[in-house]
Amino acid sequence: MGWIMTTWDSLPLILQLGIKIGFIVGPLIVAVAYYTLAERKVIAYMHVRVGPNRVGPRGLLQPIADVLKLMFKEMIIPSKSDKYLFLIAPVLAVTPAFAAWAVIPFSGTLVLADIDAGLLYVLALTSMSVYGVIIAGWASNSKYAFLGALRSAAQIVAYEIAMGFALVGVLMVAGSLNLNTIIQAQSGGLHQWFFLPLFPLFLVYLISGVAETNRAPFDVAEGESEIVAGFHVDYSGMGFAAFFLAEYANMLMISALTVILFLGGWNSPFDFPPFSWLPGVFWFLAKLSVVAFLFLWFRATFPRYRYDQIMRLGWKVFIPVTLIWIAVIGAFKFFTPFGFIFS
Amino acid sequence: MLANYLPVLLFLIVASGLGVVLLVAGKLLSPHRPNEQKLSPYECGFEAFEDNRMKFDVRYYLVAILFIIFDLEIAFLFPWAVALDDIGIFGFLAMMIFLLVLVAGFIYEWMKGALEWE
Amino acid sequence: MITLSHYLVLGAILFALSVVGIFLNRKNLVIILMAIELLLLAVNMNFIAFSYYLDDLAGQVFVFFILTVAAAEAAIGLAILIVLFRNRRSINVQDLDQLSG
Amino acid sequence: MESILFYLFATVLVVSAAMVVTIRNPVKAALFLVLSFFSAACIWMTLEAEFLSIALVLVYVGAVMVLFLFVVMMLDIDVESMREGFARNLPVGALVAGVMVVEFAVVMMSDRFDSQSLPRPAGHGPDYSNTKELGLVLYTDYVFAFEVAGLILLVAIVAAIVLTMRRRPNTRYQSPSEQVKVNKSERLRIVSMPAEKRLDIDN
Repeated sequence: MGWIMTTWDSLPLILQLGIKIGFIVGPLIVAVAYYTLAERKVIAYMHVRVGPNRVGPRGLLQPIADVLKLMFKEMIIPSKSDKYLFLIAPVLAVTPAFAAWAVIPFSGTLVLADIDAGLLYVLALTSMSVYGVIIAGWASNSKYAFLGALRSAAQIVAYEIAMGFALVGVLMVAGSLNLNTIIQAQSGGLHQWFFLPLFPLFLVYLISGVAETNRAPFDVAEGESEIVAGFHVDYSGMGFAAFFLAEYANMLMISALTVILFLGGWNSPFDFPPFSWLPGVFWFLAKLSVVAFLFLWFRATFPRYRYDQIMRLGWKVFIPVTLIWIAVIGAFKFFTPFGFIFS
Repeated sequence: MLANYLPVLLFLIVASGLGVVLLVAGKLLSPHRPNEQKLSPYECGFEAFEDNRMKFDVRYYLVAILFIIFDLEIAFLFPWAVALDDIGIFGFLAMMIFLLVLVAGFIYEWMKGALEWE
Repeated sequence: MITLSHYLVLGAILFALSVVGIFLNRKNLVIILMAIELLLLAVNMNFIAFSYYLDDLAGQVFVFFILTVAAAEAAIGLAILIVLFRNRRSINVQDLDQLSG
Repeated sequence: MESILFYLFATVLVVSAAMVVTIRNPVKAALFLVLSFFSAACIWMTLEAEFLSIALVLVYVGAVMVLFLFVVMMLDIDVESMREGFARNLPVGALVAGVMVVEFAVVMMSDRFDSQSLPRPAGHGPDYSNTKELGLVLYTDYVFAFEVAGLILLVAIVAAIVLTMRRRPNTRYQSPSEQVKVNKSERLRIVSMPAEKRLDIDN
């Protein structure tokens, strides 16, 4: 084993970081691919169907077949589109969806960049994901695409505010923007996790996360019954695949953040054996899978919201709820003896 | 402090590189047989009716404008929440006054119907 | 070695570029608003650089307020622009002469 | 390392800023402005203004430029008429810019700011929290300015609504929730009518 460590230490820093990044991005792409399979299987079983079962044993090779298919499909660039922007848009969609994983702590020590302003960085990247959508919609020069992009942008924007306010609540309790510090503040078992004292914010964050990623029941931006497929209607082949990748990577990222901020991150739910024997990575991934499963469950269960209902929920319900809860947390902290609930 | 951000910068480069690689791979591997019908913008098989830069509901602008204001509010709340334990009741009350002013604006929006979406 | 002068000159170049931008695009209100944002960015660059080299957080606080005011300015500026476009079908600065006597 | 990063970001910043003011298409100008904000944020990060750097991306790239893009994408602006005089003024403009930069540079390259009199600080340790330090002064020493900023934001909200909200009196709005909630009794009226007499065709 010793020689591995010495070789590792002798590598230049950039190369070390590059390898670490590869170990995050590689599994992430595989996870995204199998998440799409999981989605189809889960929804199929909920509909009492079988789902994909032809490619490989039990359909397990289906994502690979999908990738190969998309790779060999022609990439059509519509004649009236703006060529450069049309090609830049998928890149702009993928970049923030993946770059946010740089600061996600998989366990107490397993984090690529332990930056102080981790949460702020994630929020800033989330706000950049709107560019892929707007530019795709505009560059396609098609009415469906543009309409879908506008709807999607207005929706993302509305829910981002609710999301930001919900994060403020977490910060007030944890007292730090660093994701690892936030997780450490939740150590000690299930009852210490933030979803209990911050329950309204937890719900707001989870639902806003679904809306941010344009998933069902908030998927009016795609709205295949009205505007065909929304902002990426004119994309085909790998252009489409990039948007697909970005959407699912974003869902996994929102799940990871929900786990970190409200469900204790890599902490085990009970602070005694055998639970505390299991490594933090296991708990993190297990919780992440549960939240990611919720996304699929929502899609199978809920009918699509109407657009005016979506906007009302974002502006008129979530923003007041989060603002009131922020005031409640502060008031409890400073004016009542029950401040310990929020610390 | 800065050393912490080097991996972030690299990750940003790798992530955008990933997007470029995807597109380049698609471009290299896929066939390229354009024709006029295929390249026309999608409009359910019709010829495109009119220009796409149509007039849009002013609400989209209004939502974007209100978003700017609220985003700034969030930007002000972040350092406050982090420093809350040190700035104490004074800091808390300062922020409550700030929020009260903005809630007044929020109520104004609500009453004016700027948040309705018909 | 990057000294304070480097940042200040960078700020100066940005400032000059945006002033010239206003000068060249003096009919296009949108570009003028963008150039103003760039102008304020140049000023902020100087503040941040001074704040770092003098180790004084006041510069950063000031930048925060400039960002706030500039964002509010952009919001109102664009609102005016939308109203102007709705009434005049143009965003040419020369059409903004209704108030002249 | 710092020099490389500085020159890299500074070049991107200056080039994209130049594109903002010269490019023909306003949508692309807005996108170049996004790029210049982003590279400015990177430069601020090298100056340890961690919070402001990310806040610049959050507020400007994430919000202000989205509004700019909405506006330039949706208004169909006659670009050509806007650009008359552009080529004519370009030499003068370039001259003015050059003179300005030279004048600034003469002042700013003075030895007051060089590495002897103001050496680059060593930088803070990994535990330094720029956000927290900012929070500690912002809500105590600068509390008055902070409240005034709140008032400015209030003014912006009110102004935006007053300027852009307009209910056209003769436009008919749809209220989907009322449509959904409608009862049979509101839409359907059952009237009892006497049965019609049979027409005798033979007559």
